[in-house]
Amino acid sequence: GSSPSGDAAASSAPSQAPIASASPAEPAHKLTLMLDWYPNAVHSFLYAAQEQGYFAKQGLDVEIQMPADTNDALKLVAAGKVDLALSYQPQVLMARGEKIPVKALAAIVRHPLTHLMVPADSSIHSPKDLAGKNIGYSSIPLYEAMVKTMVKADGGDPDKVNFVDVGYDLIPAISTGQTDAIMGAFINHEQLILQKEGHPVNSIDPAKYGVPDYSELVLVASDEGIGTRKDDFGKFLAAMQEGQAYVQEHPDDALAILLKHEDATAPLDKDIEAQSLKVLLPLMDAGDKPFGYQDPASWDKVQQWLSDNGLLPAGIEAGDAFVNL
Amino acid sequence: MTVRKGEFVSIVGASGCGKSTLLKVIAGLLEQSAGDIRLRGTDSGSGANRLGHIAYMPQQDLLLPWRTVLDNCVLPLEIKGRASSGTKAEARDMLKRVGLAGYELAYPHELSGGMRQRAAFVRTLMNGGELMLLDEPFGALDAMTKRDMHRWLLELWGNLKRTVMFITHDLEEAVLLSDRIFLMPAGSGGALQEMNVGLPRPRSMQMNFEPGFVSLRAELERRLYETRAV
Amino acid sequence: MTVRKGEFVSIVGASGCGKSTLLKVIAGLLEQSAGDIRLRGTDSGSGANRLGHIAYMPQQDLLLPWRTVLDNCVLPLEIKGRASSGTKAEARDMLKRVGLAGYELAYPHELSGGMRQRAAFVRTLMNGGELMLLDEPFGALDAMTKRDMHRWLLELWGNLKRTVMFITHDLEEAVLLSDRIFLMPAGSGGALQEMNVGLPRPRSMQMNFEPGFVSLRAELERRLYETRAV
Amino acid sequence: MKRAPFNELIHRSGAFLLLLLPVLAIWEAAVRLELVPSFILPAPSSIWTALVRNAGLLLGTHLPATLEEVAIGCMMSVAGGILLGIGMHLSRTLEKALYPLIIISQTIPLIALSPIFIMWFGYSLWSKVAVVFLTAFFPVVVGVYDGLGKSRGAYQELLLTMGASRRQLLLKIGVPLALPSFFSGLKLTVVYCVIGATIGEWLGGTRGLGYYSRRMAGSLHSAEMFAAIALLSALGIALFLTVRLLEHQILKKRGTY
Amino acid sequence: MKRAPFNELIHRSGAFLLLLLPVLAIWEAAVRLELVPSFILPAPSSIWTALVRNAGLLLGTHLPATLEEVAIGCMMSVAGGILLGIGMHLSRTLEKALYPLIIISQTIPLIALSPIFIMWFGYSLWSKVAVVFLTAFFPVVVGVYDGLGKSRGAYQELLLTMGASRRQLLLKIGVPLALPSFFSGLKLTVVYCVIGATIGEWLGGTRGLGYYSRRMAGSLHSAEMFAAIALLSALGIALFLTVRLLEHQILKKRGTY
Ligand SMILES: Nc1ncnc2c1ncn2[C@@H]1O[C@H](COP(=O)(O)OP(=O)(O)OP(=O)(O)O)[C@@H](O)[C@H]1O
Ligand SMILES: Nc1ncnc2c1ncn2[C@@H]1O[C@H](COP(=O)(O)OP(=O)(O)OP(=O)(O)O)[C@@H](O)[C@H]1O
Ligand SMILES: [Mg+2]
Ligand SMILES: [Mg+2]
Repeated sequence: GSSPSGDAAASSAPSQAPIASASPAEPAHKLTLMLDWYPNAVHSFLYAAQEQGYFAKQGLDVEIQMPADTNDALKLVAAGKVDLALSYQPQVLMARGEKIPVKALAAIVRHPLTHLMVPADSSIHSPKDLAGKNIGYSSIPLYEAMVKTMVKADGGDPDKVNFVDVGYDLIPAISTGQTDAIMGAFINHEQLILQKEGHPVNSIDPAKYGVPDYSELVLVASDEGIGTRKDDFGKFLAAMQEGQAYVQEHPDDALAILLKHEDATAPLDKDIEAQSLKVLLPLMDAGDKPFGYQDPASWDKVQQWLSDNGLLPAGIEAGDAFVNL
Repeated sequence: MTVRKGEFVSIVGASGCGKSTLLKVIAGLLEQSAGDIRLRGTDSGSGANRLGHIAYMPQQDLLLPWRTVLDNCVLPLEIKGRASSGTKAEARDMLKRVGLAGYELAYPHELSGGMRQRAAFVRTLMNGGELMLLDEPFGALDAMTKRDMHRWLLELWGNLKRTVMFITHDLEEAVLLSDRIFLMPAGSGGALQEMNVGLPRPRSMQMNFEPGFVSLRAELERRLYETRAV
Repeated sequence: MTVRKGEFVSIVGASGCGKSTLLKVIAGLLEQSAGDIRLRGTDSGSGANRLGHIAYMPQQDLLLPWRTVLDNCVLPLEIKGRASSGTKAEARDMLKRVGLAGYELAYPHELSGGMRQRAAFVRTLMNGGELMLLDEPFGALDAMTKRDMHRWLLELWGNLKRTVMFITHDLEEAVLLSDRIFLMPAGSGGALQEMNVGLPRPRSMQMNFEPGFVSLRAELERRLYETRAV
Repeated sequence: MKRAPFNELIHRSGAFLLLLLPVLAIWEAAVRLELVPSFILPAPSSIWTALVRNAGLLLGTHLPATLEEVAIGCMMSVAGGILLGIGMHLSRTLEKALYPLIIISQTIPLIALSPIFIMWFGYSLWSKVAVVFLTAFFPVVVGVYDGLGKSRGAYQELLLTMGASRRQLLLKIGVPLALPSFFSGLKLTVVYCVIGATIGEWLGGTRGLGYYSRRMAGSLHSAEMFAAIALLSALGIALFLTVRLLEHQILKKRGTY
Repeated sequence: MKRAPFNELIHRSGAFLLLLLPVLAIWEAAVRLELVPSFILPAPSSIWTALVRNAGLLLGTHLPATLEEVAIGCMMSVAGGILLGIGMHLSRTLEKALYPLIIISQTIPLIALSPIFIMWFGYSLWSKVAVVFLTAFFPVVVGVYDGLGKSRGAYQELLLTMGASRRQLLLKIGVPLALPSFFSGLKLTVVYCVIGATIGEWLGGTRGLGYYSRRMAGSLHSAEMFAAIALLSALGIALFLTVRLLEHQILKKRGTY
């Protein structure tokens, strides 16, 4: 499923400006989407939309790609090499802080998946217990700020927390007892795997301890892309919503589509993904709003919190970082 | 020191007196610090101009160890871009003449010292060129083999009218082969001495014991001894 | 072929007849295919037993190119773990004897062919050992230098009563130095011939022109010629 | 002394396998005795099981993809390395300009460049080939450059008297003398090609043993991950042995020095 | 012809810097003209600015940490590589057993082994040193092994007649002949030490240029990331030039062949 970069570049070029109404006879409009990570349950709606023909119905030909590094998706969408990308809400704001012209189009997972995790038999029950303990995290300053906020909100002393950068290896860090807690693992992935491997962990939701209830996963496009391909993106959102509706109604079928797709190259663990989807579906639900809807208040809160923690330069407007098409 | 076309001159002198160095200068490998070198009467300028025009056989055989004897012998023609289908046959023929028939495909390390020397000699002959510089070409050969080489060299030289400059420590050899012999002084002080060999040609091995020959040889030895005592 | 203790024997023969190979076998580098080799009358067994007990000077000088002349000369004692403070002085002294004073710290590639040969000769002498095998040790030397070497070698040999086996193509040299001379046949068919040199010792260079000497030399030449014709 | 190349291979690998057994036994025991958690280092037996279970996918889909990248990347590394080495040997200016750039290319973590590769090459084969090249070309450069820089001693003088041009000196003496050094570099390069392909597949794409191993690592399927790595290692050893055999064949034919 | 080592260095790097200028100019222009987005490849000027702005942190905190890992890891790679090379040269059995294992170690992506390192060494200096070692030791092994395996020709025979032991043959002829090949390997090894330290720091830790670069990448600070990489490259070049100087000094002193 790889395509020469030329295709991606051409599809976002101005010459391919949106055509008012795409009749089925017209050739499908090509869109490339870069995931945040490799395909898993959270992406079921995309594969469902693909498989069920929702994209095709909208006259879209969507190609899904994977990044080398989570930040690559943001950079490449900003550079016009892909049209859409999945990223994290705080990351979008921080990207704007670095003059990377991207905007969120939709909130996919509306709540944090990154929880603080401690071994099930640990003496740590709430963030304030972390004083004097080692916390493993994956060299992302954002996670430092989250833990400090949590400890402070819980009445502890954030300066007494001992941070250990554990690079890529969150699971070994906690399962071999190198650290007392980890920050950066997902409740729908690492937690389930640790459980399965016999190292059950408890998770502590940062949103409950002073961290804004941010969206873990958002759909992102570049400012320029939104200018030139607004219509295609609108269609994409429509197909995406249809896909998510399908996942909600037929979670087992949707999962089967994902698993079948992945079997061709790298089979997924069926049990883990099924549990993962169960965890995810409520967190993706936008209630009475359509799937993907973004709440300006959430963006303001995240922007404020990032600024307070020195992760965002002044002058970054929350309103510039997202758009509800 | 002038060497006439078609002449055969020898250079003798104490070990380390600079004979090999002289040949290298003539071949164009080193630049002389004083004097100039004329080819056919015109100043040849820097040594680089002479490279490629003079056949040179170094004191060490310098056969390329990764090439067979035959491939070593055709190397000069390969370099000059004159290798043809007949080249190998010619080299084989010459190797046979020096008693190396059957060793064409051997590698140099499989040969005895004298055999390597003969192979290097063949390589030099293949070089062509009017002037041939030979640095102790037969030093590692026994008297018999050496005699065969002498005979062949004289024959070649007689036919082709090539000019030969020849370094040797074997005074008999020098007297037998040369028109003239140059004596190189050991120190930097002495001057080059010249000795004319007035013996008639064609010469043969039997001359070794003739009085003229013996006296020439003794004279040469005496003079050498003198240059050294200076 | 028996060589008595303290004897000086030469080996002559056509190029490629196997002289160097014979020396290598005696030194212990190669195993003989037939016959056995006795040292002091007892079978020395395999070649490996003889390694390290016999001083050997190869036909190529084989000076280690990354060592200075002096360091090359002390190598044998270094190997034997017998290098002492006096070793270098001794080597310097010997180098002076062979006319290499001032070249102690030169690298081999800076020496002329004959100088390298003399350095290798000094290295062999430094080796010690009762039996010395010399493979054309003076092949690249002029008559004068060679004579000096002869004188020195005879002197050493006379004093130390070392046994010497000597390969040469210079028949005068063979006659002058040896107690006995072995003629090696060229083909595999012929047998080793032996020739006794009955000349009185001490010998001098002047003998070269004495009738006894000249006739011995002529006889040797004739015999060599015969072995070849076989 | 003389053995056919194939027998030679059997002979060598046979001895290795014999010596591998105790290593595998200790490893297996360590995992079974839970001295090492199996999700960190799976037992050889479970790696083998994973290999067999996924044989179709591994050998049918991923191995060919990786082989293609390795083959093309390797050829480019060798060709590029030779050209760079010769170029730098011939021109001091080129050498001064290029050597630092080459070293810079070896000290930049490739992951930092991943967006650049994707920008330039997209998700095509070429982004992976580029990574293989960057990972693997350096040893050949050093091998060729150092090999050609060796003193050609008196041989050079001899050829000069025959009127040899610089090109001929290079071809007739430089290249034969440089071959051993070149082969040392080549052996390193072919091994690095394998890890280069692995890293290249991490940058994106949907096939290849490196891609597979990364995916399996993400879901903590250690046995599957190590099964892919075992295949990668086998590929590396095969490439190394091939070059070594070639080296022996070529250098053995020549006379010793 | 003769120049003091220090002048030589200035001379060389001067020429390089002169040649680097056009490259930097084109790069700067490409970024300014927005041919390349600055967040993917920042302009040299902004990298320089980032370097100067963070000089205290980079040079005071992170460079020393990386230098320590590189120094220890490099010494271990060289020492370990020499020992392995000599060991494999001396014993065919050892060679057959170890060579495949060494190649396997070079084809396993380090990321796959990182949990094992962490398990064994924790987040200490030693996990980084282990990564440096694994990344860098291989070229020295090949250099030493191939160098010692060179034909010693007739020199060996000569020394045998002097009664030389295997050890003496190795020391008196093997080692001098192996030096050029060893230095080729060493040049590769010191360069790979730098990337090894970078990767090692990614596996966890709190200091070092690799750690810093990854952290900056995580918060999308490209200029800072490349500033750290520039320092790493400079370190690599410095190590390379040092080895090269050493090589020239040692090999130059010896006679040519
Ligand atoms: N590469 C070199 N570097 C320095 N000195 C050298 C070099 N080559 C030769 N020499 C010196 O030049 C002098 C003359 O050497 P040359 O080889 O010309 O002597 P030669 O007359 O050929 O002696 P031989 O008869 O022993 O071969 C010697 O003293 C030697 O030490
Ligand atoms: N390494 C080798 N491999 C194969 N054959 C060899 C090898 N070395 C020598 N020979 C052969 O053995 C024979 C005897 O060689 P040797 O070197 O003993 O001759 P020699 O009598 O010393 O001759 P010279 O007087 O030319 O030095 C020669 O025919 C030679 O081709
Ligand atoms: Mg000479
Ligand atoms: Mg011989």
